[in-house]
Amino acid sequence: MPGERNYLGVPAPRPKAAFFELSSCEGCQLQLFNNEATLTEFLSLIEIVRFREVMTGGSDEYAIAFVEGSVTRPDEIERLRAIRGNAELLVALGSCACFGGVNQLKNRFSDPRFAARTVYGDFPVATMEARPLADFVAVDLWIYGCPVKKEEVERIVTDLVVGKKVVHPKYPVCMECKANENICLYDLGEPCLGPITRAGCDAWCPNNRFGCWGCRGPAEGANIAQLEEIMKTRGFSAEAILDRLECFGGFRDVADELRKKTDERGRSPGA
Amino acid sequence: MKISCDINLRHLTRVEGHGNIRIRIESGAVREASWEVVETPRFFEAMLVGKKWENAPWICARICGICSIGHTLASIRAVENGFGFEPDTQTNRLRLLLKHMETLQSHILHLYFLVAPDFFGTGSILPLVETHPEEVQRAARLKLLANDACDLIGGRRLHPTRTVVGGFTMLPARDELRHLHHRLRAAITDLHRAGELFAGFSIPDFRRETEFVSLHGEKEYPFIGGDLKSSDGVRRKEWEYKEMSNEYCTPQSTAKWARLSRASFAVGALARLNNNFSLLHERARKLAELLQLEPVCHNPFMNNAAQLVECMHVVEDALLLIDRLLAEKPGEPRRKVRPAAGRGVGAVEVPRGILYHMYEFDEDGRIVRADCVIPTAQNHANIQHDIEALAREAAAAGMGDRDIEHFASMLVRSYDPCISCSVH
Amino acid sequence: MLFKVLPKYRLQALFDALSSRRIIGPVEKARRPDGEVLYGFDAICRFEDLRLDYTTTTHSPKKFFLPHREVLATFSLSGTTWEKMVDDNAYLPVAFFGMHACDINALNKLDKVMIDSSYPNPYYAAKRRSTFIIGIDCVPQPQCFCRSMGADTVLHGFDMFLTDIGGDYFVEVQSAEAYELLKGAGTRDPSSHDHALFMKKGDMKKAGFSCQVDATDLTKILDMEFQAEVWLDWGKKCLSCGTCANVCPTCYCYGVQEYVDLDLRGALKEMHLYSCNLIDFAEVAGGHNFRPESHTRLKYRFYHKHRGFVEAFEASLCVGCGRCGTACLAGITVPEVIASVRREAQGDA
Amino acid sequence: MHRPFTPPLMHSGREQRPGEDPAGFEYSYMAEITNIYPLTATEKLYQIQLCDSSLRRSFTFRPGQFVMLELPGIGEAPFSISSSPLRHGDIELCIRAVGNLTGFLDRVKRGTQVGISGPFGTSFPVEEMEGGDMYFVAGGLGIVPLRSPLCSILESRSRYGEVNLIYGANTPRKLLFTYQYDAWRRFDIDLQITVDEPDAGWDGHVGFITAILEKKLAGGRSLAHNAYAVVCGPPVMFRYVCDILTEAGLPMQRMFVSLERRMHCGRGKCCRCNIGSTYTCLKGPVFDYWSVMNLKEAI
Ligand SMILES: Cc1cc2nc3c(=O)[nH]c(=O)nc-3n(C[C@H](O)[C@H](O)[C@H](O)COP(=O)(O)OP(=O)(O)OC[C@H]3O[C@@H](n4cnc5c(N)ncnc54)[C@H](O)[C@@H]3O)c2cc1C
Ligand code: SF4
Ligand code: SF4
Ligand code: SF4
Repeated sequence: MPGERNYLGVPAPRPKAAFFELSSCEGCQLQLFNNEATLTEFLSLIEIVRFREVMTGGSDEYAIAFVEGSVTRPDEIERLRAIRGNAELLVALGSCACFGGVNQLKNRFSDPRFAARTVYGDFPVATMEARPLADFVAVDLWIYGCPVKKEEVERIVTDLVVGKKVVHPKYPVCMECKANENICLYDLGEPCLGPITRAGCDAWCPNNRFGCWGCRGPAEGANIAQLEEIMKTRGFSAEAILDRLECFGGFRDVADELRKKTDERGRSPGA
Repeated sequence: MKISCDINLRHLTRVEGHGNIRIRIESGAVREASWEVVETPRFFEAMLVGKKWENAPWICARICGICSIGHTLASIRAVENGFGFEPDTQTNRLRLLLKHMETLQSHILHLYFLVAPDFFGTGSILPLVETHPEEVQRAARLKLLANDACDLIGGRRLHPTRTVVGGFTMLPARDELRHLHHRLRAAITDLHRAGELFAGFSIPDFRRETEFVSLHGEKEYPFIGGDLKSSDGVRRKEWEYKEMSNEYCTPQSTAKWARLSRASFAVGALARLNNNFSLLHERARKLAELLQLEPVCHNPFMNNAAQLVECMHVVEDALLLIDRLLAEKPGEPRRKVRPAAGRGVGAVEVPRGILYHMYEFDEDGRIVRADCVIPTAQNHANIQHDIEALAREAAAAGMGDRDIEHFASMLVRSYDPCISCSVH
Repeated sequence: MLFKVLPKYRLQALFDALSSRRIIGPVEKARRPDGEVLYGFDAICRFEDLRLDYTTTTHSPKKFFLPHREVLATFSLSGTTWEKMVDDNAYLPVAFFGMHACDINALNKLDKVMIDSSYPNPYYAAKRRSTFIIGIDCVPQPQCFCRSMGADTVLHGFDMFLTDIGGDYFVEVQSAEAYELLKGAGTRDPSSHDHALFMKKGDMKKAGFSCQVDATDLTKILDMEFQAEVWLDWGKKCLSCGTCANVCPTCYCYGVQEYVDLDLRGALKEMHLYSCNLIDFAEVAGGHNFRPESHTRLKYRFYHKHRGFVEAFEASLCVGCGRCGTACLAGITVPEVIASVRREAQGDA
Repeated sequence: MHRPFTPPLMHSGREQRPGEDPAGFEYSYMAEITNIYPLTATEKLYQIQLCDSSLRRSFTFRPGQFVMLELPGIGEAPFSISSSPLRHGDIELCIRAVGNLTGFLDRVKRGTQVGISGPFGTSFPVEEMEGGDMYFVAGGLGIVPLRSPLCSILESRSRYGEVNLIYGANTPRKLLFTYQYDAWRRFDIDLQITVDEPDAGWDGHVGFITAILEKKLAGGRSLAHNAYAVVCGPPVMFRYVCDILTEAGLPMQRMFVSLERRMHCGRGKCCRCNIGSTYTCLKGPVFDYWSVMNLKEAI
């Protein structure tokens, strides 16, 4: 790209960006390369200076750090703090970084050693509760989703480069689902968190006749109590409701409450 | 002749996850040669405990961002086997088609984005966009095709949404399947070109005899379920996966290691191909010939060639599958399953090798115990032994630090390790 | 109005005669676990897929006139100057095969805002004008209260309207195009017996309504009960999900969003239908929200439909199709809400 | 597929039908930002001129009306025209950087092209007010929509009676149009400025505008005959002000306010600006106080 780029005369320089991953499946990073059609244009928007998954070498001079994954080991806190120190703008990329993601499912056991013992027996492994980035450092921007949606990342990055305010929809997935004229999952007898989950994924799951699991966390002002009520009257067990609410960590508080109310069903072995 | 070297490569690049290579040679003698996995464990097997069956495939997809489809399918298979549920032909065909498309996309991603830069002498694919636009476009085209196909069948290329226990939530539109057929046919030419490109690369001449483990194909090159087989002659049933993998913990890795008849074994494209070569489709066998790949091949670097051969095979097979799907009237996408107490194992050949999921259920279909054995975990010990052998050869040949580091990295990369997945 | 009678077996001929247009009609979309069929409007290639016996569709025909998302303009930029390109996005002429009276009435209401107003909306107008509409009679469903809203019959806004009178369709012919089309379709003039059958069909329909709304003095009641407690109760239930507005054939609120192209050389301006129940519907820059509580938003929806629109156009913006109540997971239905507000007004007098 | 835009709008080659607005729905005048003056830390004054000189002549507006200003890819939003209606195609907007479009505008340079559509909405009946005593009361950004009728009245100053302007801001630094105060006073305006929180250099009034207004109206002065009020500012403020004015006998239909709501079209389509069920963009933004009383949600 030649020289100084601008948008309507306002400078839009190409920021240096780096990608990092803590505990995660690396799927969100992969998503960025999963849109072959727009890849080159995307790459001309930002200058990637570090991306271990696809490039060797790299520099620590970057303006934007995209961090994927949740913090699950003390050494990751150190890495995260170092990244924060270098970056002007720290972006939490994906549900793990935003809420703890599926990783935080292990936090639900009352015995903190349960997870390690189940998998490794007496073999020692270092671990801690799975936590979102914001528990340790200041996060400037959240990109929700498990996985993130490439189109959304592109939009957000474009807005960043141009200097537009990055906004997320405040309304729930249901809105997008209806705009796509899907048949409601509840009409098909399936549970769905669409009515309380933040939109922006274009109802990715309901579009495929698969109920939402709330990977993007709560919509603003989400009426969770009412949805619980609705699910109950439609015959879904408290366990099934909890399964969805606790899956990605976005509804942590409600899930913790509900878990207390629900029977323990082997959730806290060793307690 | 150089007699000393000290390599300490932290966080190997262009692989999925975090691994370190350490090689120390003193006065011509290998003091240390190790492959360390430092990835953080996420404890998926523990997360699943107490969860109802329908959670398993959805959660387990998140074990790995690259082979989420494979994990989903293995998980679904384990649940279905546990409940004694037989999917219908339509479902089986669609699942295999989906599996194929994941194989294609993952192999292409690995070959072009992660491996090819080694042969072009660049750090990443980014410079190749300028210097080799045609190759990059070809890679992008193939990957796009495979990704689109995954969207079409699985609902999403990553962490699929349509794949559920009992079948699919929804079927792909028939005209879209037809369209996919067209695109797949066109992909054959692209794969031939890719073959020519990779045939021109000089593959390091390295050989270490090992055992290869994969599914055993009866009539077809195997991907989903069936018996287990090793090149040393071990044969097991799917539910006996434990005797095939024998996982154990080791201090140098947060991922477990595995062994069978020898100190280590290998899984992956090369293992599958070594064990089932005769079942490859015609064009794939021709491509193997062009790439000078013959079973049983003991050069781990040739895993990349095997991946390319498999790309051709899955494209040919996908064409057949679509023909069959289109020849029949679409049936119900999904059937109801009834949970039952028991144990179920699902073995699926994912891009990096054989993957097992095992769940034990209580009578409500709640998971009491879970076990996931990841291909890369099965490969770790083999990688370790390869690195040792490579270090010895390098020491003997008096190679420089940079060369050793380069070859060792390439070696690990050729396994296409999925490290975070192996730790999970 | 002119009337004709079309033998049922000639219906396909009519369908075929419309083949120069893109045909949209009711089709089966899915089945609920209890076996109930869920219908929707979709493009139809084969006559057999057409389900003229449909009860009601989950979604209204709105999107064919007012899409949920529509590009309003595109821009190409150079330096500090730019050019704006506009297109009304109406490409293929459409034929709507089988629209119920309520939905045609809904379009007539939308026409008032979208066409017969000070700033006509060309995107809507272009699609509305290029659509040929065949109406079809219906059987009242438990959720239908169109009769209460005066929308159970329709007088204009379509090209022809079919009523099933046994072996034939009784056809009301509205437009010259419909008349021409029917010439080749093998119609005959109606006999007095046909008239009688048609009248009887109307009476049967009238008798079939089980759901009613008392709209007498509703505008005043809504004003009187602006502060009523019932709104709070409904507000507590509301999920603020926007489903009601999305399935509604007359809700037309929207938001505009602009997107910068990835190459920074162009941009796109898109409207997307919104819903007044969504939390930020009335939020302004800086964060002030004129309707932060869900009950104020829900109330506003009723206000707009049953008071404001009546004030402006002498008729309610609701046609009584019952879709929003059916789709609302929280079970908020128009008849119940209105009845509760009316009860509040009546108090214990 | 997309054609460059030229008025009047022709859709897909179809001819224009009666009832369709010939100016077109999405039509915007191409205009250029000719000057930018920073007024405070957050507000700037933008001088904007339509590019086409013939359109410039035909572009007229009435004081109190607003335009929609658009920047491609960034956004479109309503802004009150803050300049004299005698200057047709050459308008001034005073814009506070609070959000997306306004934040971006804060960074653009002179010469940037913007799209202007409108003018939209109702206006202050300055002709009807002729001969009357004027009470302009503005709080904060409220001075912006008020500046246009003020300019218009000053241009025919002799036709009006007393002209009072009471204007308040939080702090002296937030006062807008300070450079014009002297000029306004020369036009025989009783200009009274007040701030809530004074700073070191401030020697003027401190306190709410309502206090000044009350002082002015003290002594039993009645506004029942030929007085008019124009009140702009945050809702809490104008309620108090209007109450005081009502108290002084000013009939509600001679008190005018300008209301702001979220808007996406300005053309009575998007519904976002509804108060109760009234469109602010069509029936407003200028309302007389009687109408405001009838808008259930206004205050
Ligand atoms: C009749 C009228 C006259 C106005 N005159 C002025 C003026 O002279 N000077 C000035 O600084 N501001 C004025 N405003 C407010 C101005 O419109 C908002 O500050 C502006 O819309 C914020 O846009 P944004 O893109 O920066 O904010 P964002 O928060 O990014 O808003 C996104 C969109 O929401 C809508 N929106 C948000 N806030 C408002 C709002 N307060 N009013 C209307 N729409 C809104 C707009 O469509 C906007 O583009 C006026 C508003 C109205 C209704
Ligand atoms: S499927 Fe889910 S998101 Fe869609 S309408 Fe139903 S509840 Fe809402
Ligand atoms: S539908 Fe729900 S679970 Fe699926 S991507 Fe969207 S927010 Fe995530
Ligand atoms: S009334 Fe029902 S459908 Fe409408 S927003 Fe509220 S909950 Fe959603």
